[in-house]
Amino acid sequence: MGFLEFKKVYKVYPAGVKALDNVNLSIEKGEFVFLWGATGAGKTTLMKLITREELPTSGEVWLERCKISSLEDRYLPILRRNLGVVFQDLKLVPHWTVFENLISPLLVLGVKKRDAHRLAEGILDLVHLQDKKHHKTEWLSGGEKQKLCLGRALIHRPHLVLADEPTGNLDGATALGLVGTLFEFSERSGATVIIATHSEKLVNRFPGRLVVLDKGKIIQS
Amino acid sequence: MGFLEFKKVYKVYPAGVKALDNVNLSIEKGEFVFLWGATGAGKTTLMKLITREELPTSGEVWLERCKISSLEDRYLPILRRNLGVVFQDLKLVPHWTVFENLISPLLVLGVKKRDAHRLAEGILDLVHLQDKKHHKTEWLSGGEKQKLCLGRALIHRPHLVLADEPTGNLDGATALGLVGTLFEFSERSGATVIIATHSEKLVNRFPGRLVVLDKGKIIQS
Amino acid sequence: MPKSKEAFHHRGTSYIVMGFLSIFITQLLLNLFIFGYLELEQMGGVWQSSFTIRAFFPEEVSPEVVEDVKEKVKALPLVGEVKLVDSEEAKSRFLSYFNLQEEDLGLEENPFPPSLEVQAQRVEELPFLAQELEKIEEFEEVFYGGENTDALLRFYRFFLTAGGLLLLALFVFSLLVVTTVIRASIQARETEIEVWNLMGATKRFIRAPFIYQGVMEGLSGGVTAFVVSLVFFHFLLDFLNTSFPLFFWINWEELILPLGVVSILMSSFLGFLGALLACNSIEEESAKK
Amino acid sequence: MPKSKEAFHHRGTSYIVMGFLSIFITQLLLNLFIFGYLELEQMGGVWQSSFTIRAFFPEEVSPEVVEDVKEKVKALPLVGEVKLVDSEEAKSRFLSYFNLQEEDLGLEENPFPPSLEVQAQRVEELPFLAQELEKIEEFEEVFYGGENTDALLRFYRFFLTAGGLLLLALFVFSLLVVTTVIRASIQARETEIEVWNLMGATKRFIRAPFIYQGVMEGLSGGVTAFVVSLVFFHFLLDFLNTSFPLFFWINWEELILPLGVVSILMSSFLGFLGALLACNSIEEESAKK
Ligand SMILES: Nc1ncnc2c1ncn2[C@@H]1O[C@H](COP(=O)(O)OP(=O)(O)OP(=O)(O)O)[C@@H](O)[C@H]1O
Ligand SMILES: Nc1ncnc2c1ncn2[C@@H]1O[C@H](COP(=O)(O)OP(=O)(O)OP(=O)(O)O)[C@@H](O)[C@H]1O
Ligand SMILES: [Mg+2]
Ligand SMILES: [Mg+2]
Repeated sequence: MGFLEFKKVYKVYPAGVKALDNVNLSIEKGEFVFLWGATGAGKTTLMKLITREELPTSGEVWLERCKISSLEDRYLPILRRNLGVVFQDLKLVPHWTVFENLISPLLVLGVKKRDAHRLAEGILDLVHLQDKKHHKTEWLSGGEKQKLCLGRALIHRPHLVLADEPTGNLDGATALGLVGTLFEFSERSGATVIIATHSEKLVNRFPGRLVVLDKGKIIQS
Repeated sequence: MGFLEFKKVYKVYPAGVKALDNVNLSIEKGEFVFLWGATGAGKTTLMKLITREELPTSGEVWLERCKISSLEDRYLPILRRNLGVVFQDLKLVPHWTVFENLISPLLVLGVKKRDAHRLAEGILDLVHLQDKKHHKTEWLSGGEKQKLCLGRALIHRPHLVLADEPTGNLDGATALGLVGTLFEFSERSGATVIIATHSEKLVNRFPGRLVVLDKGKIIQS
Repeated sequence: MPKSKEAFHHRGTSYIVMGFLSIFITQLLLNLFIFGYLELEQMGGVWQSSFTIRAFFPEEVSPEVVEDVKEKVKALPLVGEVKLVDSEEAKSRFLSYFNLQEEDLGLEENPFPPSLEVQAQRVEELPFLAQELEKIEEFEEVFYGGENTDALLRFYRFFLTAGGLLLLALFVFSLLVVTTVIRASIQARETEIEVWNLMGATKRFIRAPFIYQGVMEGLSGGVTAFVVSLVFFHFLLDFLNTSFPLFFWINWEELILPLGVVSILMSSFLGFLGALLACNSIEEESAKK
Repeated sequence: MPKSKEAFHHRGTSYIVMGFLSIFITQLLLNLFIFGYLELEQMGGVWQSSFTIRAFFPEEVSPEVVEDVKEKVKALPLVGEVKLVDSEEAKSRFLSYFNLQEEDLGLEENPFPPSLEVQAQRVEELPFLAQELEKIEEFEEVFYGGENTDALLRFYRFFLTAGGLLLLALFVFSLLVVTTVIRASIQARETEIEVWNLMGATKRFIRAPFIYQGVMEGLSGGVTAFVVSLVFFHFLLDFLNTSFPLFFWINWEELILPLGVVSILMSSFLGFLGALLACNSIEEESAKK
């Protein structure tokens, strides 16, 4: 069994929308995966099943031999601490500073603030936000917010990174640079990375596996 | 004097960030303009000066012979009712339905709900959200939200449309389709349209004027 | 615009309950105060008639002088009612008070001097009136209860002052609660308000539903408090009347009008003012940002 | 985790003020109630000693019987103190009451019968005790104030019941206010909480600052109310003591301990419970979504 495994997963939202339709997918440790599909294809839904923001209607989701589709609620924190997620709608707290948003996964892990500072410096360099460290997050431009979100997803060195449309608000060069960063991170730390994207350019530029979703069905993996 | 005019506009944010640096720009009625620039170049800031979410540090902004950079606060509603804006961060109310978000500009104008219904049908067709009409907005996928936002910007037939990164979460085909819709709208109603974008593909596909921003300076117009 | 009043406000039912409850409770307290005040007023009236200054003539005074002085006293500015108690009446009062027969006393002459019973127009002025009467030489002694009456008067005055202050504090407190409740419900709708603003909604358009909410919460809280108070006072007065028929408890029916008027006016006004203040404070805050 | 307690909570100062104020005010009312209760207790004690049953022997009773009956009465379960008033004392009391001289009466024999003055252990039990005494044949008449005393007793009981209910209502109301305040401040931080949850924070991590906030608001409100109440009661008692020295006003010093203990315990408990309830209700709501 793979590192991440979807077995006959269906997801029908209460409103009656069939978002995932018999998804079977197996991803190995350390893989670099592009999840590609038109708008409404179900990319975000698939990721929400991994973060347990949603439960599948039927089928099973396994992560590292743990059946997360039937994990008890009280174990959710443990699951989520091992993930690094770039949310499509960012999920940043607007009135926190960039630094505060950045280190929030560390605080949850119980890292001391002084250590958090050191780690944060490195990440800020990586995503080129050094000069905005103490700015309020709501002051950032759209692209800067996405960069911050990516930084937050990497700061605690997770085993699995889920990046949902991480370059939608970034210009071509910056986007390439950041996905390159992700690629490097994966290479160096052996982390598994899944990137949901529309951009053909990105998909073609990096030697990753391509999974294509169409109306909730996997048509290429 | 043009329809929209920036005269020696500077914008320095309180935090000390120089977002716009001596911007001079004149746009004619009915023009279709792409505002292009890297992340943090100042595109959103420029648009916020038109919607009066921000005031310039110095310089003047004129719209239809009205100096909006020194408009009194109580006239803001009149200004804003004549604009159609796709916000980069969407500004949708998550717990309203798609329909409710869509018709909000009409309600502000005092349009009766039954008339609003008729207008909404047309727009829902245009942005392909007919089947989500009564869904809660927070149930939409990222791309669907952007489509809704575009629909809301057009429903009251504004004279000036500002679209800030309207295709960031849309796949190539859908993006082209929607910008095409905007182009048609401009042609038919004579509205002026300004689109902030990173996508070179879009810019090359439509016969519009290209304005390039770099670090707050206009380097091509 | 009117159609949209509450069209899109799906959340915040808990805030509505909160606002309703707070106004309900403050109005209830207010009604209790009104009840107490009316009761006091009525008791005050009763006290007044029993707060009587007794001014005694010397035993050998002539009836003409008595009449003269009576007229003089009547003309004094602070005086309410004046009653003459002649020697005969004084004696019979004494006899009935101690439950005795004329024979028991065994007196040949009537030792009781005539006196005037003088009431003040306002209970408050009793001591001053007593001073005035003491200046009249024809009286041998002026008696108005002294220590005891003074204490009661102080109590009455204390009650009124404390009550007035309480009323004021209560009003401010209600206003505070209502304002905070509406503020909270405005803040819970931050996103909506931001969007309405960006769509070009006028201040009035945005405020309307909150003002409306304030007034409606006020009214509903007030009316409920009115009904609950009436029922409560009904039983209370029933109980009090059977337990302490000596006191001068007001009629239940007399409560309906004042309580009703105050409840409806005060609570809707409170709701309105609270909502207005909340809107203003929120607008100021967001302007500062 | 402890370091982050309030690290990122930049907004909501208005909520903190709100919570503080609400606890402050309810604690103030509570203190007022405690004051009233202590006062009543003390007065009750005074009443007790003046609520005395008088059981009269027949005029011709022998001293031995009187002694016998006295011992019998003393052995009754409800009885507190028993005092014998013999004929001589009864007469002298009468004389001094009406301010008369022995000669005025002109009686050869002492017409006043001896009697027992019996006090109940608890004021409440006065009527039952009177019934018990009436069963003793040696008494000619048992008198315990009847109507008047009954009314006073009813009043005392009414006051205690009403006070107890008020105390309960007050407690529920405080809890409601605190809960809503904390709820509001939680809702104002919806985004933070969502983000913390997504980052893998435990329930405890997320709740801690709100529980902390609740307890701190409770404590600060309680302590402030304590200080304000003490100052207020100091002046009130000063005023009351000079105005109505007849009543039995408690000492200011006696208030410090009970008020202090109740203020601190009650308010921090209220804050804690309110915060806990708020967290629970919010979690339930978000689970339903
Ligand atoms: N909570 C929900 N309730 C009902 N329908 C939902 C909900 N969430 C998503 N959907 C629907 O499920 C479908 C798939 O949504 P999803 O967000 O997974 O798409 P996506 O591939 O991420 O699209 P995009 O590229 O636009 O982000 C969409 O049609 C969406 O409207
Ligand atoms: N309120 C603010 N306070 C301080 N700095 C701000 C504020 N808003 C924007 N900035 C800064 O101004 C610069 C320009 O921001 P702007 O949002 O205009 O960029 P943009 O061109 O829209 O970028 P993007 O393509 O990423 O959306 C950025 O560096 C941003 O951090
Ligand atoms: Mg998505
Ligand atoms: Mg922007």
